[in-house]
Amino acid sequence: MKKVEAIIKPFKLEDVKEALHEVGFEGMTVTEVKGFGRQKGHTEIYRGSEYTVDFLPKVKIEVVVATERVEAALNAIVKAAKTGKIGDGKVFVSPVESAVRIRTSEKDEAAI
Amino acid sequence: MKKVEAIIKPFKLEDVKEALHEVGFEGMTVTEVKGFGRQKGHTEIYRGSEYTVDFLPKVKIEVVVATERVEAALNAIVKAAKTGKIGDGKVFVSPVESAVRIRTSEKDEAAI
Amino acid sequence: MKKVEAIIKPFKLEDVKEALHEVGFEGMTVTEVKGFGRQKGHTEIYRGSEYTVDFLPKVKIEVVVATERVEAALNAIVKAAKTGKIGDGKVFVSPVESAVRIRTSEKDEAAI
Amino acid sequence: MSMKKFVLLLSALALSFAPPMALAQETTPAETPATETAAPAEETPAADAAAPAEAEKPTAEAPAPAEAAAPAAEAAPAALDSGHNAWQMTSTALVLFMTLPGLALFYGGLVRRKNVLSVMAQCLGCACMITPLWWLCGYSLSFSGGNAFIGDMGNALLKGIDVNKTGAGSALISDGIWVIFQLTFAIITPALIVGAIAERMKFSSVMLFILVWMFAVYFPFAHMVWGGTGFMCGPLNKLASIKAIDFAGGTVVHMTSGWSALVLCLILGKRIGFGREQMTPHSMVLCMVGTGMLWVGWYGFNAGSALAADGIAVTAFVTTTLAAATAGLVWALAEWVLRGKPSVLGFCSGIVAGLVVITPAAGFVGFTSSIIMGVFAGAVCFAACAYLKKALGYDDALDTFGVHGVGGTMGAILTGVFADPKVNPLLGEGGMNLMPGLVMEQIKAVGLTIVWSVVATAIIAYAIKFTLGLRPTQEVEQSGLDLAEHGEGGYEH
Amino acid sequence: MSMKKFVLLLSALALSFAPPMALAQETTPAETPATETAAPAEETPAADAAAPAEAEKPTAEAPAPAEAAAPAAEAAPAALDSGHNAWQMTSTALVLFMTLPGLALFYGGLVRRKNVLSVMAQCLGCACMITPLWWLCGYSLSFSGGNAFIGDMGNALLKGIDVNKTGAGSALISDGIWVIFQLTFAIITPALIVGAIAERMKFSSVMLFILVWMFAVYFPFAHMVWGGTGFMCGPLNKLASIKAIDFAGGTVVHMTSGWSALVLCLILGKRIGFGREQMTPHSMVLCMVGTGMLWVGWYGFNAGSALAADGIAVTAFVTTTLAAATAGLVWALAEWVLRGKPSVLGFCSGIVAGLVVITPAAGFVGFTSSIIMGVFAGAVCFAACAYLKKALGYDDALDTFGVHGVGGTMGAILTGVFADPKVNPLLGEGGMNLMPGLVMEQIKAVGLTIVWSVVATAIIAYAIKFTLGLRPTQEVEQSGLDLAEHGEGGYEH
Amino acid sequence: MSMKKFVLLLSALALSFAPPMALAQETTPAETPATETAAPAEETPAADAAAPAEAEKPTAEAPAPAEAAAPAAEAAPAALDSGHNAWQMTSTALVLFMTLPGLALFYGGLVRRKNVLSVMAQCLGCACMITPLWWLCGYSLSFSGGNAFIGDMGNALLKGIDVNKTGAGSALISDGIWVIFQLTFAIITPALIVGAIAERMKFSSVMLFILVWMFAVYFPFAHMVWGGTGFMCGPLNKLASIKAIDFAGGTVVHMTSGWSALVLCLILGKRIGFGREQMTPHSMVLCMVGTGMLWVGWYGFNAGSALAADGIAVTAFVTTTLAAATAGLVWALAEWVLRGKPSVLGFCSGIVAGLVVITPAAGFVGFTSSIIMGVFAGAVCFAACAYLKKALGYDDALDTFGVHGVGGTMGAILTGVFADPKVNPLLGEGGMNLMPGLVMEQIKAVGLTIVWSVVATAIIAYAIKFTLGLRPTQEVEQSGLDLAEHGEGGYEH
Ligand SMILES: Nc1ncnc2c1ncn2[C@@H]1O[C@H](COP(=O)(O)OP(=O)(O)O)[C@@H](O)[C@H]1O
Ligand SMILES: Nc1ncnc2c1ncn2[C@@H]1O[C@H](COP(=O)(O)OP(=O)(O)O)[C@@H](O)[C@H]1O
Ligand SMILES: Nc1ncnc2c1ncn2[C@@H]1O[C@H](COP(=O)(O)OP(=O)(O)O)[C@@H](O)[C@H]1O
Repeated sequence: MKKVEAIIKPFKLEDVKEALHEVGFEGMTVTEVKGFGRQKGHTEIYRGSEYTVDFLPKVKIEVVVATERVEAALNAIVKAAKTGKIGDGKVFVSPVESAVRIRTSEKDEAAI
Repeated sequence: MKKVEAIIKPFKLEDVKEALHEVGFEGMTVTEVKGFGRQKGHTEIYRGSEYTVDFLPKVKIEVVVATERVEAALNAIVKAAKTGKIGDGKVFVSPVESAVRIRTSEKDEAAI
Repeated sequence: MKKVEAIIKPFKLEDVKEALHEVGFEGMTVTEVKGFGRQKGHTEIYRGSEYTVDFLPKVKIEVVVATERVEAALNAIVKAAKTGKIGDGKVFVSPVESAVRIRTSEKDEAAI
Repeated sequence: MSMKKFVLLLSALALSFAPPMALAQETTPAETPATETAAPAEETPAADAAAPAEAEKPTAEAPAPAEAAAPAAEAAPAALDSGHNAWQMTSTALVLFMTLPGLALFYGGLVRRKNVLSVMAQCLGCACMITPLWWLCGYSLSFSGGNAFIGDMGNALLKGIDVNKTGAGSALISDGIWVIFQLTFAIITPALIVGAIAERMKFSSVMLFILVWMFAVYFPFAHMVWGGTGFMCGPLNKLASIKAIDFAGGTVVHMTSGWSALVLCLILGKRIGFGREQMTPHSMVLCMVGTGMLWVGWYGFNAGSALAADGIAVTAFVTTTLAAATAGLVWALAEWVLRGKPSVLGFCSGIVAGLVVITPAAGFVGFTSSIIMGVFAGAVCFAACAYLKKALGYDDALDTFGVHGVGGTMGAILTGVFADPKVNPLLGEGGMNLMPGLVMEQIKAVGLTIVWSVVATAIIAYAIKFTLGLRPTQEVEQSGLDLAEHGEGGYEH
Repeated sequence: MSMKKFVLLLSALALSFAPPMALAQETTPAETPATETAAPAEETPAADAAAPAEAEKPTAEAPAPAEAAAPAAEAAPAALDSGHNAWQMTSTALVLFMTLPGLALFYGGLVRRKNVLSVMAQCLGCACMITPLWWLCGYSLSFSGGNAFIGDMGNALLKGIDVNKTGAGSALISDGIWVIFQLTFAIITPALIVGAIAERMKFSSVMLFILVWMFAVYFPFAHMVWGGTGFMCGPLNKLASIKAIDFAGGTVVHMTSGWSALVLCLILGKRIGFGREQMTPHSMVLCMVGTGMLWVGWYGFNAGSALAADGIAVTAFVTTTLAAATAGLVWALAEWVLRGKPSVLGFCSGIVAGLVVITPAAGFVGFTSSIIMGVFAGAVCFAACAYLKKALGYDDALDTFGVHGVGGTMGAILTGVFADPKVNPLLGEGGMNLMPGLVMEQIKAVGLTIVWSVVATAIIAYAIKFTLGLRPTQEVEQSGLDLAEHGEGGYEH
Repeated sequence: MSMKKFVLLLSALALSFAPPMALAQETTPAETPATETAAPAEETPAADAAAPAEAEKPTAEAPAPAEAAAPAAEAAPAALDSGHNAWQMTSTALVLFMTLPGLALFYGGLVRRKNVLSVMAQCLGCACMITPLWWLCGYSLSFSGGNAFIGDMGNALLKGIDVNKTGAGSALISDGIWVIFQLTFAIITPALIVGAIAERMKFSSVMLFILVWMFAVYFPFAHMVWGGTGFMCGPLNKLASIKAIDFAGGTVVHMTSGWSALVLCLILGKRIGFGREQMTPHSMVLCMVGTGMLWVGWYGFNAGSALAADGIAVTAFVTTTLAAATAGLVWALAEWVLRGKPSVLGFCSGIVAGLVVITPAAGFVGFTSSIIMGVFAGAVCFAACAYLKKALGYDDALDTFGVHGVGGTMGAILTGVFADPKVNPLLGEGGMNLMPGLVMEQIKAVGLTIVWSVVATAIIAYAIKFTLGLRPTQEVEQSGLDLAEHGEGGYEH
């Protein structure tokens, strides 16, 4: 199994979720994160004090998938999340050795 | 070392924490996340506009453990987090190659 | 590629970010988390009811780096985040198998 | 585009009310001047007429026209009464409180987190822009002499307003506080429109729209309804073409803003993602806090419109309370029965609906009537927001039309139905004798208000659309107006 | 079950106060009718008695009984005074402000995030339900004629309430505003109970409980304490069995709600996870904001209870300020000394405790007495919340009992101790001569209030428990009442 | 240390104003006693002088000195007027509302999340500590007899304050409400200082500083400016050395707090991370809500300072409104032009600046003057916050100096420029004849206020610094004052 972890623009969450659903991924976990990268943050001015807010709000989606389905997940995410503008984000794939469904104690592929 | 990562129902956090303590795990990191899966979200109606909130608040617990103690952590979590109802969540295990304790620069097993 | 994942004290975020920048890491993702460990939480008293808040606010920084640059990232983080007091946190290193930049579909090292 | 069609349809519908108005307008030129030039002592409207019925205060609800009050003042100089004046100052503070922070919270809580400050900035912008405007010419255009439709520049720069004189508003309160009391109404009215167009209109365009709209709609309506020479000011103007009544602003405030809001939100178009994305209120807590403040502040609005701390003020106080609570209860019960759960937003919406509906009636109807009006308010506005909006599909973001447009219209008509000369003698034969045909007059007033508001708003909105533009870029809208337009976030990140 | 035992114990304790009451009750049937039927002119209570002492306002704190005021009004028709009436309207708005949004914020901030709307819905529900009820029969049962314990239906549907008449409340304010002023008290009282049972009671059961409780407890107490024929209305009823005094609601408001809250929370049981889970306030910021609003609104409550903008009102204004601040200081200092840190919740709790304790005394005691009462308020209520609750182990979620029950009881008794005829001549020989034995009368009133509240609440609570049920399912409680019961969340997710 | 130098520079600058003051002080010993001992009837200041001009209320803005009012009262006992008294109670409640929760929200929203409660605790602490202090001796030292600089202990424990008497403040309101009205000013003044030193001062040191500061600065200034024997009380004291005017507290409230805030924040030093870390407001929403409350409450502050619900009060009401809105507009426009975006904080800051600047002038200037003063307020305070602070580099966390120090100083001087005897006859020849040389008197008053505030604050601050210490440990400051100092967090974690 692999964990496919995508960092995307928040307003693309809905699209990515639907794209994943369409290729059969029902389960996923989403976290609100702050991203630093090439995309610039904005400047806020409060009564003359300037602050550069250098992070940008991003959303992290984690989907654990069977190894053979990594490609499908990856493609669905990339396609749905792309705007072509800087800051679209990344997808990382990393190994997962086992999985358990707490409710049933099912293991691995059966658990996800 | 392995990372044991559990996604559970928020109100089970206290129980899981205690269960982990009992089997000797003191350190862990907790994140508030949103979960999508088989468990259905709820519907909110605001003056006639219906919204299906399809995610559910979940809590993610991460514990990095020595490889031989994975089973102990896993069992403790599964036992404490189970309600038997849909949405109880998952536990994933993945490899961790090294660890450092920032304060002392201790490494690996000594660091966790 | 590796993921370098650090759990640090929130007020050290700025320092760690700068340290990483200095050694050439521009991209990273930051999450607010709660940490449990040896460091004690505090006690709050509300009209006679005592509550021990046993977690502490921490910040998790994730940087995906080329394998050969792990050491550089690790050192930068440890140096910047250290206060020498309990609760400084940990750094974990784990494998990442592939990466994609959503905007350009660049892969792996080129993507990070 | 269905939106365009809808606007056309609406304008058509609106214009169908126009003929009788047009007729009425034709007849006025002849009559109106007479009021101004002659206005012989024995015709002095409300001031004398109401006097026997209610000795302590000549006007029961609205300003004695300046020209009428002046001679009266000479004969028996009306003294500033400390109690009435105290109540008027309190009321004025309460009405400002309705906008800042009441409405800002009510609306601010209902938008998404990324737009909360934009709504607040628009409320602040209304207060800060309209106040100097009011000083410059707004008050004068609304309340100084003029013809049946608009005042003149006689009080520009508040020239001639003397704090130690009375009569501009009523014979017992300072003319100065009357000016500011009316200002607070002029502030909240355009601020109400903000609810319909929330989350998707450029700040510059909002402010420009409001600036023009004040001249095109608000000042004329304040004059027509509450000015001594006003076209539809039944209580003060014996020569009014439409002898309608409006205690505290059913037409002037709620209908003008509600109908303008509908048209503007149609021309503006829907929010990106409307119907597809979650657009739930980001903080029902703020919304509830704003509701409480609106209710409390509304006592200044309604009971303050008596322009005295007298029995009529108390009537308004009681009816306002009864209608608000009843409508809140009815809305929540409707939700409970039809949707399974009574919500905080339901209570809040009902309360505001009740307050809107009772506004034109507050000092004219009896206690039990106000309960009945509250029931209507809760039920009809609930239906408008829950079903009508869905059926027609416009994006009235925070239901300004559903509550203020529908509620204001219904309230104006029901005021005609429930008005009672025993409650307010000004309505009766001893007063201005307004009862015969009152419902029809109210309907005429409603019609004129709809036509005028719809047409004026459409013109202004299209003019801005094709010049400055109405909407921000898609990216700005999606990332939120707060950061893009104001350089701030509502909450620390 | 220890809870059951505790309730029994409490009822037993409560009933131990009963005998003297029972006696008192027995004697009244003979006397009370006399008040109603005969009530000869020279016996007309407060109205005349107080007149010489304070010429401008006959009643110093409470309603002149309708029947007494009527004939007086014929002789010398009391005119609506604009200043007094203005203050009464302001006060009424302020007391509503205490509930919406004051109390809603104070309580809402103290619960967990998942239950913030449920508390607000209960406050809104009180306002929206009790208002039409007040119109229907509540006012009438509280203040219209009747016997020593309850009014009659003479003013049902507010029949007979004339805004241009005075005398129902005092001789100088409109009867209409008196009705609504009293309504705002009837709204906040049950809303206070919400604090004790927060986070674990079904909305339907809360509303049903309150509905019945109004008839069983509130209307009788409003009548007994402030009605001209009331059983323990010392200032107005020469024939009162208990000649107690209660300026603004120590017994009627704080004791009834506080003791009922204790019993209800005992019968209801503890929150799931009580003592084990973190149940820290989700927003001390909201709580602090609510506290500020409560303090400001309380001026309407206390100084408004003078029913005039006179010297007594000013006395109440001053004592309210002094007691609130002093109690806030004392509570925070107690925390500082005993716990190491002065907390915002400590300041807020102390302020509210001070306001509660001074409520029955506000217009009866001197300045320095109010400082002393503030010290008691801060110290004793702090101890009740910090130690007593822990020792007894009940789950009074937001300390309604610790603050309103304990504070109200202490305040009622201290009022007897510190009442001063030089401050309020009504108490003295020129007035109703209430000073002799006043402390004992206050203790009797306290006893009757406790017994009545405890018994009535126990009966209603058990009745609902065994029919509709009191608590939601465990799952609902754990996931929070907001979503489950109202279909909304307090904040965007 | 550049900070030290700055303080020295400031003190030097301050002392450069001193010589004329010193002179003035020398001359007073001879004159002041005369006021107290002799004060012959025909010299009785304001009370009589203003009488013909404004029959209904002797004093136009400030207290009739107790000794002057007393004999007058005997001759023709001034009765408590219900309307004026009602307005004074309302105003008092409004001014308390400014601090709790107005200022607490305004400041609380501007700090970082981890310090929100510390700011609120300091506001609560002011209210709870100063109230009993006021009862103990504060009121007396401010307003009871005494010499030109400070009162005496004649009214300690509020001895001699009779709610049924008038004259302490004005001839028509109860002495009791005058005491509490003034208390609310004494509460908010030190609370304003909190803004400058936010996020980095120990709670114990804050409270101790304020306690001493009240004696060293506030009580003397209240006495000097508003006391009948006061050193610079032009309107009441014919023998005043500086014949300055200050309607509602430009010097007493805003300048003392603003200049003290500057000095204290210099001595205290910058926040850790200042200029390096993000220190953005944690909730502009709270800040905006606080602004609305401040604006509304300020009507009590300014119009309440008329001490009557009369024409002067209405003047103050109007000018307050016009200045606030205009300044808000100007500040936001300045941002729009110079920074690209109008911000909510810009509107809010401008509104507060406008309110500050109009405060000393509110009842003395005409409508159009108030618009001009609003323009100055918005432009100059914007420049002070946006450029001056940056240039000098001090860490005035929430811009207390930039708004209250700069705005208060400018307002005091502009009051001299725009004061108009046609607006307030007290200024004219029929009154106290204060117009000749008024600007120079205002500048003297400004100078004395700066010198006194700067010197007194420097002494107290250094004294505390070297004993109790001013700042918490670095760890406490970094983790936030809320948890460390109050054991609570502002929001659930
Ligand atoms: N090396 C990295 N490790 C972890 N997260 C990264 C890394 N580089 C970028 N990110 C995340 O991806 C987001 C987008 O990256 P950015 O460089 O701004 O644009 P782009 O994805 O278009 O190259 C960042 O905001 C950050 O959250
Ligand atoms: N494939 C997955 N990858 C990551 N997280 C998942 C995945 N499937 C489920 N989850 C997480 O587990 C939670 C519970 O899953 P769900 O399907 O609702 O119930 P159950 O765990 O009982 O099967 C989800 O809310 C989501 O957070
Ligand atoms: N085994 C672990 N797995 C994951 N996170 C851990 C683990 N142990 C500690 N942490 C994280 O590191 C933080 C610091 O650990 P702690 O034991 O308090 O101090 P120190 O890092 O100085 O040893 C914790 O708050 C927690 O977030």
